[in-house]
Amino acid sequence: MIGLPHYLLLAGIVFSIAVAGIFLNRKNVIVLLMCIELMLLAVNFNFVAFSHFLGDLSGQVFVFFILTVAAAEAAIGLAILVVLFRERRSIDVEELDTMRG
Amino acid sequence: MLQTHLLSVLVWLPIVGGIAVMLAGERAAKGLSLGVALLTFALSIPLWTGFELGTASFQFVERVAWIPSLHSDYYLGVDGISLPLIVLTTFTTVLVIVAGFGSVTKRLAQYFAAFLILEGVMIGVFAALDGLLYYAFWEAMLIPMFIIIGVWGGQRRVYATMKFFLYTFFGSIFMLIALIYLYLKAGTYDLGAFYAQRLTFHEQVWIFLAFFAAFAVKVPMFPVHTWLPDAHVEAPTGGSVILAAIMLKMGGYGFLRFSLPIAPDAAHYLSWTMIGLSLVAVVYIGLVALVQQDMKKLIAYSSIAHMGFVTLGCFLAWDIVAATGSLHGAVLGLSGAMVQMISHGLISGALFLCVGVLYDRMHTRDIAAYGGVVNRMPTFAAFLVLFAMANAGLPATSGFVGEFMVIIASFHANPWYALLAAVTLVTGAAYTLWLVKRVVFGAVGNDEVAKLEDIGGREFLVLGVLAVAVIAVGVYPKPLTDVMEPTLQHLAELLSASKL
Amino acid sequence: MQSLLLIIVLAPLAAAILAGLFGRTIGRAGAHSVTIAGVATSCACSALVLYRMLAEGAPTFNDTLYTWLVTDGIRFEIGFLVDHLTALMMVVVTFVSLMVHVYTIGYMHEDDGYQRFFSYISLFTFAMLMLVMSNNYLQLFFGWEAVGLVSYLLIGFWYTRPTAIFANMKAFLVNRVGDFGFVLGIAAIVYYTGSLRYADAFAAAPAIATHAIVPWAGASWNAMTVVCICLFIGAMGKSAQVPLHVWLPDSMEGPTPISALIHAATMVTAGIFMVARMSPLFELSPTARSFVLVIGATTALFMGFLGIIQNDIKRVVAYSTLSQLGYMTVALGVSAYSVAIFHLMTHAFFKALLFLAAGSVIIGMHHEQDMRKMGGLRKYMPITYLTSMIGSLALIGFPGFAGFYSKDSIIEAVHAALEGGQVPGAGYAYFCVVVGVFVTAFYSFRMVFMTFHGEERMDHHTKEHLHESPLVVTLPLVALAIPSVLIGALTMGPVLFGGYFGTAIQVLPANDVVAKLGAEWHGPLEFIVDGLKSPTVWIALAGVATAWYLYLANPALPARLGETFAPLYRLLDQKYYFDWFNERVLAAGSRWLGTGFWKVGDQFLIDGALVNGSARTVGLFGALVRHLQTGLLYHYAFAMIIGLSALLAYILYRA
Amino acid sequence: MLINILFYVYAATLVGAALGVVLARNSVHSAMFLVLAFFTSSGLWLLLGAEFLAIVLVLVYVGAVMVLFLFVVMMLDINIAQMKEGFTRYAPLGALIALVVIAEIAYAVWYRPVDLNLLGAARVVEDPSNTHSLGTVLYTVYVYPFQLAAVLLLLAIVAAITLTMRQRPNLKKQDISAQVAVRKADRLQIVQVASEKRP
Repeated sequence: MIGLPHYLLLAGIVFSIAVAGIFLNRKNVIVLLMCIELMLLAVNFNFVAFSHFLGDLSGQVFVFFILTVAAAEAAIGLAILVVLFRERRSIDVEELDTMRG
Repeated sequence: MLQTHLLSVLVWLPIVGGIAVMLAGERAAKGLSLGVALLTFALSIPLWTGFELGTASFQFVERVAWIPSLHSDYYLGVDGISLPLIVLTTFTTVLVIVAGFGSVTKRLAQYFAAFLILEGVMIGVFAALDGLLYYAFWEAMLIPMFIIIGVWGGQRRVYATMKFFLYTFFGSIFMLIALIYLYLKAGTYDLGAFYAQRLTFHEQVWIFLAFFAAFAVKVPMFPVHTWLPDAHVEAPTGGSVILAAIMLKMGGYGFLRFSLPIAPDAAHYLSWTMIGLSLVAVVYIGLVALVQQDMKKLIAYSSIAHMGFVTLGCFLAWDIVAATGSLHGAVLGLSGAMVQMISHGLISGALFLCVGVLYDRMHTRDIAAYGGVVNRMPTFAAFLVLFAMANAGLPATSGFVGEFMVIIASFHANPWYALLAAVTLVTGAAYTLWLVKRVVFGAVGNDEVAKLEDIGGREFLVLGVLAVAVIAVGVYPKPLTDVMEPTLQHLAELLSASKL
Repeated sequence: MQSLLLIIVLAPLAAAILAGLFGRTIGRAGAHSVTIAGVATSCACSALVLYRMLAEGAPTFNDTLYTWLVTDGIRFEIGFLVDHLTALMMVVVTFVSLMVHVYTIGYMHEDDGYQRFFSYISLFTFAMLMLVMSNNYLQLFFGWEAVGLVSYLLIGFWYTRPTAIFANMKAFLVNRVGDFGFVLGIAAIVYYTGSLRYADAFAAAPAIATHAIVPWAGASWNAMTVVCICLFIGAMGKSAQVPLHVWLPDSMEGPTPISALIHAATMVTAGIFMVARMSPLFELSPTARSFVLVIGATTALFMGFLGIIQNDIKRVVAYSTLSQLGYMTVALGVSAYSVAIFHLMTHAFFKALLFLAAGSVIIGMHHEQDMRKMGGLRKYMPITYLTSMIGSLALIGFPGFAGFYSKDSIIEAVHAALEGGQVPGAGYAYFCVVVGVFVTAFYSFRMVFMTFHGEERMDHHTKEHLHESPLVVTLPLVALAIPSVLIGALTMGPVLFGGYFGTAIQVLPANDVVAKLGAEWHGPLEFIVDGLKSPTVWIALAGVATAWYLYLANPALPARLGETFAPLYRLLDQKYYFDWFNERVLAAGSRWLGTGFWKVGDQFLIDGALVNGSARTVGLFGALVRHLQTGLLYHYAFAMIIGLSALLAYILYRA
Repeated sequence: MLINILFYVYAATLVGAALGVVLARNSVHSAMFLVLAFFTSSGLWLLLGAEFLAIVLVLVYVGAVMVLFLFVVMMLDINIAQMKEGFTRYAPLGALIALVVIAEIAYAVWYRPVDLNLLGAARVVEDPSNTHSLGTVLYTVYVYPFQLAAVLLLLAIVAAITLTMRQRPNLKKQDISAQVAVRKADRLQIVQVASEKRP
C-alpha cells in the first residue's frame, strides 16, 4: 500500500536533486530557475500528500497559492534574465559575482 | 478636554505641526512652524499654572491601553521633576525656531519640521509614565536629531552623527533589556509598579548598570562623553541648542525617574563611583575645556562639567546619611541637581546661540579668528558677557543657584567632595573668561571682524528673552523649587527605603 | 525703615539700569544726572539711617525681604541687617561713591563709554550696599561676587588695551580662588547650622567650635577653624592679601575713579568688613586668627616694599593700599575688629583722595602715569598738590590726621596683644607693622617728591598745557580732604571706645585688646601727645626724611643703590616672583594638564582606543569575513545544503 | 494494486525527469525534462485525488510557464558547448550531498512515521468533486489571500514588462496626435513662380 511516507520520500528525492542541480550548474542561470521550479514542485508534493492523508483541503489551497507565486517568480526571474543577457551578452553564473565582499 | 488631555496635546501638536510644515513647503514654513511652537509654548503655561503644588503625585494623568498584550499603556503624567523640563523644552523650541529664521537656508521646511517633531517626542519622554512608551519616545528622539546633525551639520557631520547615534544607541539597548526584565518581574510596564517591585541586590545592580549605560551616555558622564564635543561642533546652531539644553537633561531626568527609585540599593552601593565620575567630570573636563580652540567645543566641554554637578547632586543622598545619620541635605542635593539642569538648559542654549550669531557672520568657530568683537557688536558683546558670567556661576544668574545648592549638599556628605566640586568656581570662570577675553575684548582682531554688524532685532529678541530668563531664575528661583520640592522629598524617601 | 533701606539699595540699581540700557537715549548728561541722583539719594538716606541710629537710638534692623528659595528645610533668603557697623559702612560707601561719581564727570568727559561707565559704578554701589547690608551668607556672597563682576568690567573698561583685559581676567580669577574658600566656608556653616542667617550661625557658634572635621584618618581639625580659614580665604581674595594679592596692582589698568572707589575705598575692604561681621565666629578660633594675623602682617610689610620701586603713580598708591589692607587684617587678627573698621573708614577717605589726586595729576599730564616724567607740579596744580599732601600725611600717620589715629591704634592693639600673648604670631606682626610705618612714609613721600617737587622732567608739549583740573575734579578732592584730616579725631573716641558697635562686633573678654587701649584713652589730643612719645611717629618721620634725601637732596643715589643691591632690586621688581609663579606654574601647569587630559585621555584613550578602537575591531573582523562572500550563487547554495543537512542530522539525532 | 504500479512508474519517471533537468547538456532538453516532470507529477496528484490541481499544473505550468522558459531559452543566443564546463569536476560532490540529504529524509519519513491523528486536523468529508470543494474553501475562507494572489500576479506582469521594455533610440513610430494637428501651412508651400513665355 502506498502511504504518506512514499510520497514524502519521493518529494525529498526530487528536492535533493534540484538542490544538487543548483550546486552543480555553473554556467546557465535558466537551469537554476528550472531547479527552483523543481524544488517548489517537491514542496507542493508534500502539501498535496498531507492534504490527502489528512482529508484537509487547506493543503491544496496552499499549493494553489504556491503555484501562483511560482508563476510570478518565473515571469519576473525570466524578465531579469533577459535584461541581464541584454546587458552582458551572457548568462554565465560564474560571472555573476557583483555581490562579492 | 484641554485640561484632561493637555499632555497629549503637548506631545502630538508639535509632531502633527511638524508634518504639516513639511507638507506646506518652504514658503509657509517660517510662519507655520513659529505658530506651532508658540502655541505649544502657550499650552505649556496652563500646565504650569494648573499644576497643584504640595503634592508628589502625578498630575494631568492620561491613561488608555496601548498594547494590551504587553500590558503597556499610553500613560502620561507630570510631577515636579518633569514639569520644569517640559516647559524648558517648549520654551527653547520657540527660540530655536526664531533663531533658525535667518541662519538656515537649505531645506527650510524640513529643518523646522525636524525641530517640531523633536519637541513633541522630547515632551513625550518627559511625560511618559509607562516603561515601553518611554522607551519608544526615547529612541524616536534620536531620529530627528540624527537628521538635524546629518543634513544641516558641518564638515565632519557624518563622523559626528555616527558617533552620536552609536553611542546613544549602545546605551539605550541596555536600558531596553532592563525595562523588559522589570516587565517580566512586575507583569506591567507601569512605572509605579516598577517602583513597588521588590528586587534582590544582584538584580538591582544589573538593572542599575543597564540604566546607567543609557543615562550616562546622555548626560554625558566621564568617560562616555566624547560624542558630545563632536556632535556639538558639527551640529547646526539649533541642533546644538536643543542638544545641550534638553537632550542632555534626559540623562539626569532618567537617573531621577528610573535608576534611583527602581534600584536604590544598587545606587547606594555604587554611589561612590557615580560621585567619583561626577567629580572627575567637574575637574578633569574643566581643565580640558581650558585648552579648547573651538568655541563650540569649549562650550560643549563646559556643558559636561556642569552636568557633573547634576549627577553629583543625584547621588549624594547615601553619603549624607552615612555622614550625618539623617536625610537632611539630600533633597538639597537633588533640587540643586534639578535647578542646575534647568539653568544649564538656559545658559548653554544661550551660549550656543551666541556662537551661532558669530558663525552666521564669520563662518568659523575658531577662537583665534576673532578678537575685539565688542568694537563692532556692543549689544551682542553685552549678551555674551552676561551668559558667560552665568556660565561661570555668578550669583543672580541661574548658573549660581544649582551649583551653590550642590556644593552645600556635597559638604554634608564629605568636605572633600565640596572642595573638588568648588574647583569649578575657578576653572569655570577661567575657561569662560578666557573665551570672552579672546573673542569679545581687545582691539579689532582682523579685517573680517572689522566688517561685523551688530545683532538685529530677531537675534536681540532671542538672546534678550534668554537673558531675562537667566536673571529671573537667578534672582527668584523659588517658584521653580516650590514645584519640585514635594516630588523630590518623595523621591528622597523612595531612595532611602531599601528594596531588599 | 524697610522702605528707606530699599530706597538706599534700589536707587543706584535703578540708575544703573537706566544709564546702562538707555544710555544712548538719555545722553551723557542724562546718564550722569540720573546716576548721581541715585547715589546721592542713597547717600542721603544712609546718612539718615546713621542719624536715626545714633541720635534716635533706632534699634538694629534685621528682617527678611523675600525668600529666595526654600528646600529641604533650609531657607535661602534675601534680607537686611542694619546695625551700627552696617550703617557706618553704608555712609562710607555711598559718600565715596558719590564723590567718585562727581569726579568722573571731569575725568571721563572725553571717553566714548561715558554712560557705560556711570552705569557700572552705580551698579557697583548697589552691589556693595547689598554686600554690607546683608543679614545672611547668600546675599553676602551675591554682593561679594557682584562687586567682583563690576570690578572685572571696570578694570577692562578700556577693552582694546591688551593689558587691561588681561588684568581684569586675572582679577576675576584670583578672586574666584578666594571665593572657592568662601563658598566652602558657607557650605560648612550651612552644614552645621542648617541656616544661612548670620544670627543662626552666631547663635550656633559655640556648638560649631565643639565639632571636628576629620580630613583623613588620624587628623582632626576644629570645625570653627576650618570655617573661619575658609571664609578668610575669601577675604584674602577680595582684600588682596598675600598670596592672592596679585590682581590688585594690575587692576590699575582701569580708569582712576575706579581705582579710588573699588580698589581702594570700598570693594577691597569687603574682606575686612566680612571678618569683622563674623567676629563671633573668629573669636572662637585662635588658630584662624593667628593665620589672619600672619597673612595680614606679611601683606602689610612686604607689599609696602614693592611700593618703593614703582614708578607708575597709580601703582605706588595701589601697593600702599595693599599694605594698608594688611594693617587692617592685622587688626582683625588681634581681635581688634573695631580698630580694623576704624582704619577701613579713615583709609577709605584718604586713599580715595590719593587716588583721585593721582587721577587729577594724570589728567593734567595727558594720561601720563610715569613719575619719572613728572616733577615740580605743585606750582601748576596747587589744589591737587595740597590735597595729595593731606592724603599722604594721613596715610603715613602724621599726628592729627585721620590715618594717625587709626594706624596708631592698630599698632597699639598689636602691642597689647603681644603683651597679652593670646595670639601666636603677634611678635612677627608687631615687627612688620612697625617697620611698615617707615616703608609707608618712605614710598608715600617718594611719590609726593617725585611728582610735585624737584626738577620738571616732563616734555615741552605737556608742560605748556599743564593747568589745574576743573572744578568737578577738585571739588571731590576737597570734599575728601576734609574727612581725611578730621574724621579720625572726631570719631575715634565713640567708635572705638564708646561702644559704638554694640553687639555687631563681639570680642571675648580675654582677647579684648581694644578695651586695654580704651583704658589709656583720654581724648584725641592726648592721643597725639602719647603718639609723640612713642617711636612710631618718629619712624614715620625718618621715612619722610629718607625719601627727601634720596629723591630731592641726592636724586642720583637711588639708581646707584639699585645697582649695588641688584638681586634684591630684581626680587622687588619681579614682585617676589608671584606673577611668574602664577603664570608659569599654575596657569601654564593647568593648561598643560588640560592639554594632556584632552589629547591623551579624551582623544587617545577614550576616542582612540575605546570608541574608534572598537569600531576598528569590527572593521577588521568584517575585512576577514568578507572573503566568505564570493558573490557566486553555487557557493551560497553549497553552504545552504551543508547547513540544511547538518540541521536535519542534528534534529534527527536529538529526536 | 494498479495504483501501486502507477505510483512506482510515475515516481520513477519523475525522478528520472528531475535528473534529466539537472544533467541535460542542452537547456532546451532540460526544459523538456521539466515538462515531463510536471506531467508525471500531475499524474501522481491525480492518484492523491487532487484533480483540480493536477489539471492546473498541466495547464498553467506546462501550458504557460514552461512555454515561457522555452521561449527565453531559444531567444537567447547561448553557446551550448561551454554550458557544461566543470560539471564533471563537481558531480561526485553534488551526488554525495544529494544522497546524504535523501538518506536523512528517508530516515526521517521511514523510521519516524508521523501519527496523523496527532496533527489534530479536522477530517472533512470530501465532496465528490474535488474542484467543487476546493472552490468552496477558496472563495470563503481564503478569499482575501486569493485576492492578494491575484494582485501579486498583476504585479508580476507589470514588473516583467517594466523590466524588459526598452526604448530604442531612432525608432520610427506613428504619432497620431501630431498627424491630426498638422495644418496646411506646415506641409504645403505655395510658391509664386514667374511665368515663362511660351517657347
